[in-house]
Amino acid sequence: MIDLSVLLGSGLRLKNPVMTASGTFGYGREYEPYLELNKLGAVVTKGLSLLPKPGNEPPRIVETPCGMLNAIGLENIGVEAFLSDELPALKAAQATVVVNFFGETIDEYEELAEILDQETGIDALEINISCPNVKAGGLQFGTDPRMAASLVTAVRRRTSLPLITKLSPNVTDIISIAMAVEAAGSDCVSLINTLTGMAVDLQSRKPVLANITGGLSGPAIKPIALRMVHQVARNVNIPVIGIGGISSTNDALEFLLVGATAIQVGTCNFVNPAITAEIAAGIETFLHESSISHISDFIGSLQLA
Amino acid sequence: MIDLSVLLGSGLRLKNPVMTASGTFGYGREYEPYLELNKLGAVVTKGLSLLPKPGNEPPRIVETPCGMLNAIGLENIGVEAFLSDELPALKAAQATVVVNFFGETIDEYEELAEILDQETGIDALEINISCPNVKAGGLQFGTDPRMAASLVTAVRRRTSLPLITKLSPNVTDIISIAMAVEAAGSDCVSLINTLTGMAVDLQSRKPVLANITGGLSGPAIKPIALRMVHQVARNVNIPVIGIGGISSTNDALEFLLVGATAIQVGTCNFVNPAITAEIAAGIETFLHESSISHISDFIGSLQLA
Amino acid sequence: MFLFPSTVLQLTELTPDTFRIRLSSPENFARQFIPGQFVMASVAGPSHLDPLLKRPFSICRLRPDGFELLIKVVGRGTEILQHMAIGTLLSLHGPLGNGYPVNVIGKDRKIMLVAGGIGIASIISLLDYCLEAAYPLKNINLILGARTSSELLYIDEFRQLTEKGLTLSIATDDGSRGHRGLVTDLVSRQLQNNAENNPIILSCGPLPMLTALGKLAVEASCPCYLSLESRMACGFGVCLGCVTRNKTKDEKHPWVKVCHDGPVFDAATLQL
Amino acid sequence: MFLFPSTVLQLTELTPDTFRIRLSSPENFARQFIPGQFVMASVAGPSHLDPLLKRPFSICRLRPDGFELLIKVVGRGTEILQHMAIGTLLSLHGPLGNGYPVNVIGKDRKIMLVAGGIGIASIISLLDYCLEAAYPLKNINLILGARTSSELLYIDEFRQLTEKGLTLSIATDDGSRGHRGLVTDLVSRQLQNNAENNPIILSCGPLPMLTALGKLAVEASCPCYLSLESRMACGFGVCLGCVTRNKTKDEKHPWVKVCHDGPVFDAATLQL
Ligand SMILES: Cc1cc2nc3c(=O)[nH]c(=O)nc-3n(C[C@H](O)[C@H](O)[C@H](O)COP(=O)(O)OP(=O)(O)OC[C@H]3O[C@@H](n4cnc5c(N)ncnc54)[C@H](O)[C@@H]3O)c2cc1C
Ligand SMILES: Cc1cc2nc3c(=O)[nH]c(=O)nc-3n(C[C@H](O)[C@H](O)[C@H](O)COP(=O)(O)OP(=O)(O)OC[C@H]3O[C@@H](n4cnc5c(N)ncnc54)[C@H](O)[C@@H]3O)c2cc1C
Ligand SMILES: Cc1cc2nc3c(=O)[nH]c(=O)nc-3n(C[C@H](O)[C@H](O)[C@H](O)COP(=O)(O)O)c2cc1C
Ligand SMILES: Cc1cc2nc3c(=O)[nH]c(=O)nc-3n(C[C@H](O)[C@H](O)[C@H](O)COP(=O)(O)O)c2cc1C
Ligand code: FES
Ligand code: FES
Repeated sequence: MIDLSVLLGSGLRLKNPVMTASGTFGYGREYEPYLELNKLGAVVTKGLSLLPKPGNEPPRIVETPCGMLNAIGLENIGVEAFLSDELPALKAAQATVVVNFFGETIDEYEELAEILDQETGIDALEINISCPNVKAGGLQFGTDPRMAASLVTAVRRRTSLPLITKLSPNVTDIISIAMAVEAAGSDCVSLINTLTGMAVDLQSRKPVLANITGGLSGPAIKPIALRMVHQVARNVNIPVIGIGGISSTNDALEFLLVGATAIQVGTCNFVNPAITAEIAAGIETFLHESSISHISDFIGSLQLA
Repeated sequence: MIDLSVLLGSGLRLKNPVMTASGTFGYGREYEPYLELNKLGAVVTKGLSLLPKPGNEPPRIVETPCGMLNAIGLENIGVEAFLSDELPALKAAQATVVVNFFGETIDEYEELAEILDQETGIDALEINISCPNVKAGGLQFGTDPRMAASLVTAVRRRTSLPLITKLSPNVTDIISIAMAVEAAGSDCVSLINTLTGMAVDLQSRKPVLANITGGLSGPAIKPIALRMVHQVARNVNIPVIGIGGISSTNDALEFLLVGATAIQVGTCNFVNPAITAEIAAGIETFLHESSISHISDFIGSLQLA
Repeated sequence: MFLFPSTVLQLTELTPDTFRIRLSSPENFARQFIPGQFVMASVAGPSHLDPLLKRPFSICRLRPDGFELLIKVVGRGTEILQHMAIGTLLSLHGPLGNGYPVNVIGKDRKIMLVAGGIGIASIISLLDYCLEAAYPLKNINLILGARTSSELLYIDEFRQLTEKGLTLSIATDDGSRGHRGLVTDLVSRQLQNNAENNPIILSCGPLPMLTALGKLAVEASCPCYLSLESRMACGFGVCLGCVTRNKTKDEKHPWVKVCHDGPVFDAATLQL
Repeated sequence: MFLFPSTVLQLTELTPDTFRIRLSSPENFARQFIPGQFVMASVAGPSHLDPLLKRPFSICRLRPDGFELLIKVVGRGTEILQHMAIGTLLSLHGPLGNGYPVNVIGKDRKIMLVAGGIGIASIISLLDYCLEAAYPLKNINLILGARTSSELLYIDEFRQLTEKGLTLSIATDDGSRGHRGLVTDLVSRQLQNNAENNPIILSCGPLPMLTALGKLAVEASCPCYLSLESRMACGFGVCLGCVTRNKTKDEKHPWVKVCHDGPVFDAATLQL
């Protein structure tokens, strides 16, 4: 028997390292025709806000070389509807549930953390800090170590659930941000969120996306994500979750190799809705064939010299 | 007759907006079997340093989804050999020549600028600021607006040649860096250089590149480059040169549309050595079919509302 | 709904930029299928990561060994499909979407099917359904629009059905066949001529046509169902990429998903 | 050297993971060709941007209508080529590289050709050259290595040449044909047996084999030329991606480019 389980901070043990990336897996239920939710390490929900959000005008997506841009605009049903309409199904499926959430002010983040903390059936929280801080003039929480740290400190006070902070890659120095949120009490960091990009249409001479810019995801960004995960994993003492362009078992293994304790699959869920289950099985096969009985022996085993 | 010529600052008129990206076109001569160098807007040389540089150990390159990573390590023949062995051929071919250069200290940059300034046959200089500043502990010149500005100020004093500053995309806020080098006297900015990435090999459990990390280029990065060029073009008053993943006439036109005055083709020169000439011809055809007689009427004509 | 590897069984060029492709399907595929539904189809083989996303195509026709798509080449993905070798394996997902409201189309009802361009693919699936279910052909009015006569697809087949009672009208932009002008000119005329016996309209085609049709239907107070297109990443309701505005919804959350709530919508609910 | 669209004329499976592909070439291609040179070949069609880079392959054999490559499937690009339809257009660049030093191989000289695995592709081009130029076959000693006998390619053809004087020796890892062990065992034995009449060694194969061979050649003081592989982006000397260390060069600039200065190098200059 191969032990695929991983520990994300003290409180959260996943049965395997394969998670879904927020915003690419709906609220989980939508994938039940394709796989068993409780065969995954964890299901991460679409990012929730206090109140429902309509998101951006369409067009919201466009394909790019080996990737896509999205400007969904954080559309979601709001925390209340999630708790009443969606969480019960996740519980019934015995899924490990990570709730991704965001706000426009620290207060909003805090309020959400408090609400979610009181609920049973939620195994961890993931804070999305790639959101504009309206009080700081729209600067993203995630682009400044101090702003990121004060957000995490505030949220940390409101919940005892394992806390994952999801980092933005659109920064000069992602290590400093990871270290700041570690110091502020985050149990874990996950990275990367999308890189800001743009597409234009030559016929209409307009941006393709109504929002002008959007977030780049998919295999195109994998090398950048892998580099950032490698750098962060070597500079923090909390577990790192690797995200970005994972499209195969080998991709997932590469992130584990550079030091990710778990991984999240995003865009490729759209292309193959069963991919997370396939990757979980693929990792087991790989470890078996490599005669590695504990996944922890493989994680971070990259040789640098 | 369609006027394809563009003005890069006051001193430099290119016959068309298609340039080659540094490090992907050798010293120019290597491409003579595939195209006429004087049919291009300009030839940008491999980045030069004061003394020849050996560059990194192999492996130096690896393919990634829709792109590649390189860690050549700025190998070059040094300015002296360039002037004696390479520049004459470029002159003979009547190419418009832009010399890309870099140093490890501001002094080195200055010395190089002075040497190049004295030479005939060089039409402009491109400063690569994505290089570690050894005096500042290896921090890249290009990641800090003040450091970038002092470098450009220093170089500006040593040369009256048109000065292009080539920006790094590995930053939180590329606009502030573009504005800083504009204020410091750069005639032009070119962007983007490569994004830092990484690849690993599961068999050997080692990084693929001897240097561990490398620079990501190719179509994968186009959406990021296009976004940055769009943002910078709207925030500076000097011409912007768009670079990043251009693989076709349409890609080039997209950069012009968002406000680039000229473009550079990099990685795709490897795939199709004749591509720059094909794009120059393609742009002409497009303008003709769109009944646009001056390319300046197309540049920056993106409609935002 | 299935996620399955599908073999390219046949590929037939119909015009220089449209083709028919026959694909294999799992056993119960036909049983689940509702006319107007679509599949998401991979266009890159397993060794290519680009183009990354699957593409949506209406299931045009069920076949004993699978089904057919009717595809117009407009970009990279459709170009790759056009040159696909027989025997190639595609990754398919479907049938997806709601399909036409076949339950509300009574057999005694006048049915107006309106297809613009490649929208015929979706309309054929509905016509096949009506034939199969033995709807009286005299109740069915098929109106086709195309740029020019050479782009009218399956026209001989439709002609033969007119002998069994089908009404067929044609509009081309250049007047090379039928009415010179828009398909909506024909619809408008026919609605006026039959003001007392309003049909149910079902349509698929370019957005401007659908918009005009929706307005005509409101004026004539006919029920009208339109099959929309949208850029899609997932095709099954999870990416929220394909939304369009819906009048009946809360202004705070005005969207419906074309892939999941549609692609077929009651025109009265759409903000066109 | 040409940059040209090339048609896939024929594709023949030789083993489950090796195949021969015949490609069309421009008129003067054969005239420019030196054995040991290679082409860079696109593996993605014009509608795919991935895999992005062209791949290097030795030109194995000239043919009246083009040339042949011999390819082993090891990854995405070679897998795509393996399933390419006849008539597909590839974008090609070549012949590239220096090729074997045919000028220095005198007709009265003993020639030892050593091929490991798919390295046979390059060695065949040299053997063809020698046959064409009427080198005496009795001077040629062909030594082949493979993992197992089923992976030995073109073996019947080589057997026939032994009747005209060619010396053929075979090593397989599993001993299923010829010597059980390494090809270098055979080389070493033959060099010892013929110490007075040293051959010129020309070889292509996996790096460990070439390294061992280079050492044997130094010991026996034979001239030895090795065709190297390297990761390549451009194939024509501009990306500086494919470098390898060269002993004869300045320590400040120790590199040679495998694509441009090679792929064939005098073993004495390499740091293996
Ligand atoms: C439910 C549904 C059913 C469909 N059924 C069919 C069918 O039966 N037959 C058929 O031929 N086509 C059908 N389509 C359209 C088909 O999906 C597109 O033509 C196809 O995805 C284009 O892929 P491509 O890679 O060739 O084009 P791309 O290279 O992706 O794009 C080509 C051009 O089309 C534009 N474009 C692409 N997608 C959209 C979009 N959704 N909205 C607006 N512009 C767009 C791009 O900007 C570009 O100009 C259907 C679409 C939907 C949503
Ligand atoms: C001058 C030259 C001539 C060649 N001639 C032939 C030939 O005649 N026939 C033939 O079958 N092959 C030949 N090769 C090798 C061939 O180029 C590669 O097998 C091919 O590029 C692999 O492409 P791929 O997309 O299938 O593999 P990829 O998916 O790119 O890689 C597959 C595996 O190979 C590894 N790999 C890829 N390239 C290299 C490399 N250069 N060095 C080390 N590891 C690498 C990767 O890490 C991976 O594990 C030649 C190479 C060179 C440089
Ligand atoms: C359509 C879409 C919606 C997304 N929504 C969210 C979100 O609500 N919250 C969040 O933290 N990340 C969101 N992301 C980012 C992903 O979770 C992930 O970090 C990113 O896509 C990179 O992974 P990938 O390359 O595997 O897609 C979204 C991504 C996509 C493509
Ligand atoms: C192999 C290689 C070498 C490069 N060397 C240099 C260099 O010497 N100086 C420089 O400013 N940029 C260098 N670059 C960056 C390119 O000029 C260009 O900015 C980058 O590759 C993005 O463009 P692309 O996507 O079209 O390749 C190099 C890029 C590659 C791929
Ligand atoms: S295409 Fe993803 S929700 Fe409709
Ligand atoms: S492959 Fe580019 S220099 Fe050799």
